[in-house]
Parts: sequence; C-alpha cells; structure tokens
Amino acid sequence: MFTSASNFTNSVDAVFLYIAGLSLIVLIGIIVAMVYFVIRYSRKRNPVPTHIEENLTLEILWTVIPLVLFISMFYFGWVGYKDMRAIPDDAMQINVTARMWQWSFEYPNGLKTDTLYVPVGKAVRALLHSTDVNHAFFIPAFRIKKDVYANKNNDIWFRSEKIGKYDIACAEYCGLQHSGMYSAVYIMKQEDFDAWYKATSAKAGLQPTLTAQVLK
Amino acid sequence: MSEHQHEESHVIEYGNYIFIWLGLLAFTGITVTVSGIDLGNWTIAIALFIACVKSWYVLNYFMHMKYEDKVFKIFIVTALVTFMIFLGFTFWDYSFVR
Amino acid sequence: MSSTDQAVLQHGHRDDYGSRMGMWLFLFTELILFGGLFIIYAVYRYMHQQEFHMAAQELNTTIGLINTIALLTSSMTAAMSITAMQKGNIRFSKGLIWITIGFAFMFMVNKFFEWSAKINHGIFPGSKDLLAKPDGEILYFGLYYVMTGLHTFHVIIGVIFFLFILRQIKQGKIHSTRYVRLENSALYWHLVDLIWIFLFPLFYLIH
Amino acid sequence: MAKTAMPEEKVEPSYLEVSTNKHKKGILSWILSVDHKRIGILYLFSMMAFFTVAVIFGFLIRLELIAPGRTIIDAQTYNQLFTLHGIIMIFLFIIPGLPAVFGNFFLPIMIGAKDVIFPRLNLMSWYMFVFGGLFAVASMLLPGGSADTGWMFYVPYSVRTNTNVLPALIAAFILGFSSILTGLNFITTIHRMRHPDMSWFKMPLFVWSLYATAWIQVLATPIIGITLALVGIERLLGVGIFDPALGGDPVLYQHLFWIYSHPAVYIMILPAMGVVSEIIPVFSRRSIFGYKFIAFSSLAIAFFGSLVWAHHMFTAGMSDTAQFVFSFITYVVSIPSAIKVFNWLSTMYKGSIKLDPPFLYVMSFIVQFSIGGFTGLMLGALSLNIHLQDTSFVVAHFHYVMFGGTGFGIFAAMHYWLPKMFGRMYNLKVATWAWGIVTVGYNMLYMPMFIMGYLGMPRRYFDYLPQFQPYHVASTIGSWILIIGLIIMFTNLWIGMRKGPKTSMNPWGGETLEWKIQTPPILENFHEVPDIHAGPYDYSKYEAKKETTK
Repeated sequence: MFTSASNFTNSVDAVFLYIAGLSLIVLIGIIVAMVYFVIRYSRKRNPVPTHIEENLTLEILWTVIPLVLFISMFYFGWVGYKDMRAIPDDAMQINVTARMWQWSFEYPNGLKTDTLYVPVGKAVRALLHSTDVNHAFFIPAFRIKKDVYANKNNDIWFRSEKIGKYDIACAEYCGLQHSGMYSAVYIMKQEDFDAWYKATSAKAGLQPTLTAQVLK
Repeated sequence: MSEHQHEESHVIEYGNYIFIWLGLLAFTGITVTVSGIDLGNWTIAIALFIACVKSWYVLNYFMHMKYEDKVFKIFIVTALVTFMIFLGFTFWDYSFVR
Repeated sequence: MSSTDQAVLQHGHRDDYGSRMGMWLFLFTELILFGGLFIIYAVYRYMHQQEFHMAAQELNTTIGLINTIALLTSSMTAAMSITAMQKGNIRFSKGLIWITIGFAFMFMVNKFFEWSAKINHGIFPGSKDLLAKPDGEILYFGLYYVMTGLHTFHVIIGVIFFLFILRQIKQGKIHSTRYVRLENSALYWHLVDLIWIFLFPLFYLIH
Repeated sequence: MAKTAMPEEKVEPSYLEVSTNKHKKGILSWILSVDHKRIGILYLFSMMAFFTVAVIFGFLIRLELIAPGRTIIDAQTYNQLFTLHGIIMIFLFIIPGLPAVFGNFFLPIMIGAKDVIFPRLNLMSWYMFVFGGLFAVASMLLPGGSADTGWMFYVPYSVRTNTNVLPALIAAFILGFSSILTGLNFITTIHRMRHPDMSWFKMPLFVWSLYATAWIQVLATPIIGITLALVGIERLLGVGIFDPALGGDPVLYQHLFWIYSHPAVYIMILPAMGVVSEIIPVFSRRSIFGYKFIAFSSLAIAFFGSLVWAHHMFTAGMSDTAQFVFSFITYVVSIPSAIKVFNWLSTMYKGSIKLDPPFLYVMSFIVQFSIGGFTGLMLGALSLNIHLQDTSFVVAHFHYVMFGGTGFGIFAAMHYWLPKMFGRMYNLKVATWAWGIVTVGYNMLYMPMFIMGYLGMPRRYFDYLPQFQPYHVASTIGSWILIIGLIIMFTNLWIGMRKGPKTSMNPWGGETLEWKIQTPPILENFHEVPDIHAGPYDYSKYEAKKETTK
C-alpha cells in the first residue's frame, strides 16, 4: 500500500495518515464516551438525571480546537497540492488523448502508443485531451488524477521513483466500457527507455529525439 | 420577531405610480443612450447599475416592499445574498488563471 | 403576540400576510431559477467578450426598447389595479388588468416577430449558419433563445394568472377587502418585469 | 419498557378514521385529503415503495460486483441500475424522507398548529412527488432503457447517450419543485402558524432543522431545476449551452450541478440531525445540552453549506484560487457538525438512559455520521482528494453520511414516531435485533469500500481488477446481512403498526407537544393546545438538581 512509486506517493499518504490518525483518536473518544455514558448513566444505575443547561467554555473549546486541527489538515492538503501544480520546466511532454474507451499517448517526436513508457526519475507532463465525453486520467500508484475534457487543456505531472508497471485507469464515468478503459505506464531504466524509444520510433519512421523537449 | 398580526392595507395613490413609472422610463432612456457611448468595461457596469436602480424602485413601490414588515426585507436580502454567493463564488474559478 | 395569532389557528382562517409571504418565497425560487441562467451568461460573456459583442449586433434594439416600455407600463397598471380594488372601484380595477394583459400580448407579438426574423435569417439552434459561427456566438444565441424563451413562458403564465383573477372578480371572490390573490398575481407580474429589466441591457445593449 | 396498556379511554376518533373531505373511507379519503397527517402517511408509503425498488437495485449492483467480469447482468444494465439507484435514493427517499413524512406529520403539531398554512399546496407537492417518481421508474420500460448517466447527469455524456435521459431529467425537475413547495410551506407555517406561546427558542430542534432545510430547499433547488432543464433542451433541440462541441463548458455544468447538489446533502442530513436532537433528550430524560448552539449550528450549516460546492470538482482543473477557497471553507463547514456531535454526547452525560430502539439507531447514527465526517475531512484535503476523487472511497464516504447518517436517522424516526402515528407498538426485542443486524451489515457493506478506494478502485465500475475482489466479496456479503436486517426491521414495524398492542399517549416520555395529545392524533390535532411555557425539553420532574454553568 505504501511503496513509493512517484514523488507524490509519500506526501499524499502522509496527509492521509495524519488525518486518519487524528480522526481515529477522536472517533475512539466519541465511541468510548458514548458507551461509557450509556452504561454509567443507564436508567438502572442512574434513575435520577441531572439538569445541565449549557456550558459556554465547553462550546468554545470544541469549536476552537477542531478549527485549529482542521486548518492544519487544510494546510497539509494545500501544500501537497501546490507540488502537484508546480510542473518542472524540464518535464517530458506527452500528449494524452482519451476516447471512448481507450487511451493514446503521443511522444514529442510524434510517436503514438497505447501504453505509456517513461524513464524512471524523469519528470513527465501529460497534456490531457478528450475527443468525446469526459474522462479522468488516474494512476492510483502515483496518487494523481485529473479530469479530461474535450475543449479544456488540463495537464498533470509526476516523477516516477520505482521501476515497474502501474495501472492507468479512467476515473470519470464515460459510458459502457468505462471500467475497461485501463492502460498501463511502464517505468524503465533510462537506458532501457532510450533503447525502446529508438527502436519504436525507427519502426514508425520517426526521429528518435527528445532533445527539443528536454531543452524547453 | 416583528411579524405584525394584522393587515395594514397601504393604499398607494395612482399619482405615485405614474411618478415611479416616469422615472423608470427615464432610466431606460439613460441606459439606451449610455450604451451607445463606448466606455469599455464601464458600459456593462453602468447598464447593470441602472438596472439595479430600476429594480429597486419596482421592488419598493410596485411590489410594495417599502410597506412590508422587516421579515420580508430580511427574506429578500437572504435570497439576493444567496444568489450573489452562487454567482460570485463561481468566479473564484473563472476569474483566475486556470 | 396578539390574539389574532390565535385566530390563525382556527381552521379556515384567512391569512393574507401568510399568503404574501408564501408568494414571495415562490418568487425567490423564480429569481434563482433565472439566476442560474444569469450565472451561465456571466461566465460565457466573461470568456467570450468579443463574440458576445459581435452577436449582439444582430439584435434589434428598437424592438427590445418597445418591449421594455410595454412591460414597465403594464407593471404600473397591474400595481394600480390593486389601488383601484382597495378603493372599491372594481370596474376600473378590471379595466387596468385588461390593459396589463393587452401589454402582455403586445410583448408576445413583438417577441414572435423578433424570433421569426432571427429564424428566417437562419439563426436558430442547430442551424448551419449558427454552427458556422464562433463558439461565443453559438453560446450567445443559445442563451438568447433559452432566456427570452423562458421569460416569455413566464409572461404567458402571468396572463393566465390575470385571467383567473378576472374570473374570480366576476364571481365575487375578490373584492375590496379581499384581494390578496390579485396582489400575488401582480407580484408575479412585477417579477416578470424585473427579469426583463436585466435581460434588456444584457442582450440588446452590448454595443 | 413502553406502557402497552391503554391508560385513558379514547375520547375521539383519530385522523385515521376522519378525513378532511366528504369521502369517509377508502383510497379517496386519503389521496384527496388535505390533512397534513394523512399527507405525511401518503408520503411514508410512497417513499417506502420507491425505497424498496432502489434497495433491490442496490442489491443487484452489489451482487454483480461479487466477481470481476459479467456475473449476473451486462454493463449497460449495470450502468442503468446505479443511475436509477442514485436518482431514486436521493430524490425519492433521502430528500423527502424526513421533511415530507415526519415533518409533515409532526411540524404543525410540534408548534401547536392545526395544519400547515397551505394544505392544498401540500397535497399538490405529494402528487408531484409521486408523478415525478413514476416518471423516473417508468423510463425503464421505454425502448432504449432508462438513463445510464449516473445521477449527476454529467455533460456531454448525458447529451449524447442514446438512453432515455429525458424522463429522468423531467423526473428530477418535478421532484425538485415538489421539494421547493414543501419548503415554502414549512417556512411560512413556522413563521405564521406557531402558537402564540411558542417563541422561536421554544421550538423543538427538529423544527429548527426543518426550518434551515426549508430555506435550502427554496433557495438552492431552482438551480438544479434550470440546469437539468437546460440539459434536456440541449438534448432535444441542440441549443448550445454546455456541450463542448458547441463551445460550451462542461465544468460550468458541474458548478451549477453542485451549487444545488452540495447544499442538497444538507437538505438530507439536517432533518436527521433534528431527529437525533429530539431522541437523545427523551431517552436520556435530560434537557438537551446547548439548545441554542444546536439550533444556530443548523442555520450555520445551511449557510456555509452553500459555499463549498466546488469541492466535488477538485480534479476538474479549476483555478488554484478556487481550489484554495473551496477547500478551506470545506473545513469551516465541518465545525457546526462537530459542535452538534459534542452537544449530543454531553446530553447523555449524567442522564438516565434507556436503550430503546430509537436510541440505538441514534447511537449508530452518531458513530457512522462521525466516520462519514472524518472521511469527509480526508476528501477536503486537496492533495489527498486528487487521489481519492471518483474512487469507491467517495462512494463509501457518501453512504456513511447519507445512509449511515440520514438513513439511520429515518429508521430512528420511524421507531420513535410510528407508534404515535398509528397508535400501536412494534415488538421492541425484534427491533433491537434488527438494529444489530442492520448496523453490522451496513458497516460490512461500506467499510471495505474505503480500503479499496484508497488502493485505487474507481467508482461506477462494472468490471474490476482481480486484486480488489476480496473487498468486493466482503462488501456484497455485507449487503446481504443489511437486507436481512432491513426485512426484519420493516416486517416488525409493519406488524406492529397493524396488530401491535395499543400504545399510550406518551410511550417514551417525551416532552414535545406531539406527546401531549391523543394517540393517534385527532383530525385538527388539538382542542386546546397544551401548556408550552416549559419549553420542549423540560425534564425537571425527573431531575435531581440544577447545574447551570455559564
């Protein structure tokens, strides 16, 4: 669950654990208090209730303390999100096209594939387009997702950290084969990627060059 | 709560209505004239401002809001504020770089 | 709290104040219903300022102006009919309602000619001429048809309300001490007027 | 234990025997009656009918998902089922569940009125409700099948699909107006029909929550009305509004959809919070803790709830400013809910608690609603939301709030008020068992969805990767347990309602007005309104001493 596959995996998981941990403490507190009250003040044990109207101090306390905690949660979420928006200048640009119900990836030299191949540790910026309805580009292992629209230029970026194969799913409902709209991203060593890129580009009659992109 | 229990029927004289009506026509004339002058982004601002002034008179006199209880006024402010929130908060998205 | 509130509890007691309150709440829903359209208008106009500008040239300001005057005047006569009713001048009140209805028809006839002219020019939803235009103009005309169409629909409902009121006056159900239904119909009519006060500059006066 | 004997002889025929119209008996005396109590009952049964249909759909969805690939139905049917499940549950069960059924029945009684202010409008709302509901269900029978868009009708799919989207849109439109009219009726009733002694701060908290709800109904529902109407017009006439092919902006559609649909979540949850605020003091025999804070937190929720809609759209590519603002306010809106939970717990403190079925459901409510709230905090955090959006984590969160919260609130209300409405008591032991089964089944159904959602299981998937199967199996088994529990619960309520022992005027010992009148109530509720001066939660006759700390 918590193997770091991209630069976002750890930070997102950390926010999750932070909120989940705090929540669990409060939740257990609520349950324990409730069960204790129900037993301790059951009608058998405590037939005579005590009248308590309100307590301003308590009300203020349980307004302010959650507020402070909530703002901290908001802050961590925002910081993590800002990283997701800070696309490095040297990112490799991939045009991603979604249609009912498949993904297609276009490399800077025009090479088109239906599976994504990326060198490990390289920043990748995916430019998302749809030819029909709404889709969403989702790589669960990388903790990233973005909706894909027909006339809106959304983009998303990641830097992979671990070699392997990861699923790409469509997360926005798009009709009949929505659940079949899977593809994969292969994270490879730089050498392997270069070899693959060269060979595949040559086969398609294209220049196997990324330089224009890398320099940009 | 200031909800009066009994009906006070305000009779507004015909003359008052005619007066308001003439005012509304005048404002309409102003809008049409001003829209002919190119003031850039101010054009729509002025047009909307005049529309708001006209609505103010229609609300207060034709719709008798001036003579209604405070509750009604609170109601209408609530409704308008809600609408302004819907409109304004949508522009958190649109008026900044997406 | 006075004893009249107790009277409210009595079955069948009439509460004009409550009726008006209910009517106002209903007007808020109408306001927000159009409000949704105004939000869409605002966003698209913000996104496509130039194209809205271009598209608005196709509209005839004079017709819009005549309709504005028609609605403002009818609004006045509707308000006056309440005064007449309060003064017990039922015939005058009925006359004023008829004048209001007359202006409503004038509005609709105008609208009919305006729409027909547009459609004859090939500007209607899904037409080839319209689809050839830039996005902003398609959206402008989409909104134009929907917003003025919905508004005209409200004009028709307003007329139905007034016809219903005339019937009730005839039956004696509405008279000088019981006229909240007339008030509510007039309120509805003023709302129709209010919406138009905004529609007019937003569609006709983008020069 | 509830007093099952009848302490006082029945003085008068109840509303069940006397209608407001000339028809003495039969269906016409019900469907033409303008009595708010009869209309409440009409809503109860029509709502339950729709609920049954939607539960069956939910059951089929879960069954299909027990294994990857096709199990019992094809993808198209699956898509239509989850769409209808959503539409029916939301527009025909959760939204009208408390206001239209129990609000209609008890709001006038609780404020000392004989009816709502516009009884005929009230009946019309019910007709619109049924008519809209039938529209939604009947579209299944048309060639092409019912809508397969999901209940959100996202453009442009909803403009392009070949299924019958239009009936579903019309249904939602009509149901929206039914809901608006109910809200309008309630606001005016609360302002105008309160008994002279019933000042604002003597109103029961259920009434407060209905008041806040009614305002959202009136001010937010029209937005969904016009938005869905526009989708319909776009489908029908090809007018360019939202379709990107005509230059429209699909994200704008989402804004408008959620401008209503987020506040709608509060339309759904606020009345349930009101029910909880009613039940806890009664079974704890203690005045509610922090009456004003609970009352005002309802209004605060209604207000802040209309400022956060775009947190459903964090992956849509909005401006960063919008992301910042909407995420921040989302955290602010959680505060009033937290305040409520703490006040409820404090009401139990030093009470004298009796674990009758309504209270048991309230306990489930508090825990499940808290879980829903906490997972909501996770979804409010921007970076985390990006990962969790549109996964089954969201589905679980939503069901924890709407079913674990509001659904259990409705069950609590049923166990609390049905004896009053029909004058007969259900079997308390069976009800307790049913509560246990429902709670276990419910949690088993939705808890696994949190886990697989975090692991990357997207929502609305007909098929899925094999690694998710264990969670799906657990979830499906949970759905079976839940349904068994529901069957036991409703059978018990039904039998109790028909044949159970007659109840007294006040089986639980409540202090709000509905417990001070005949069971079942008479046609116009009161001959003389009982004394109101003590306030809604005055349990001084049981209490030891006063501890007013300021």
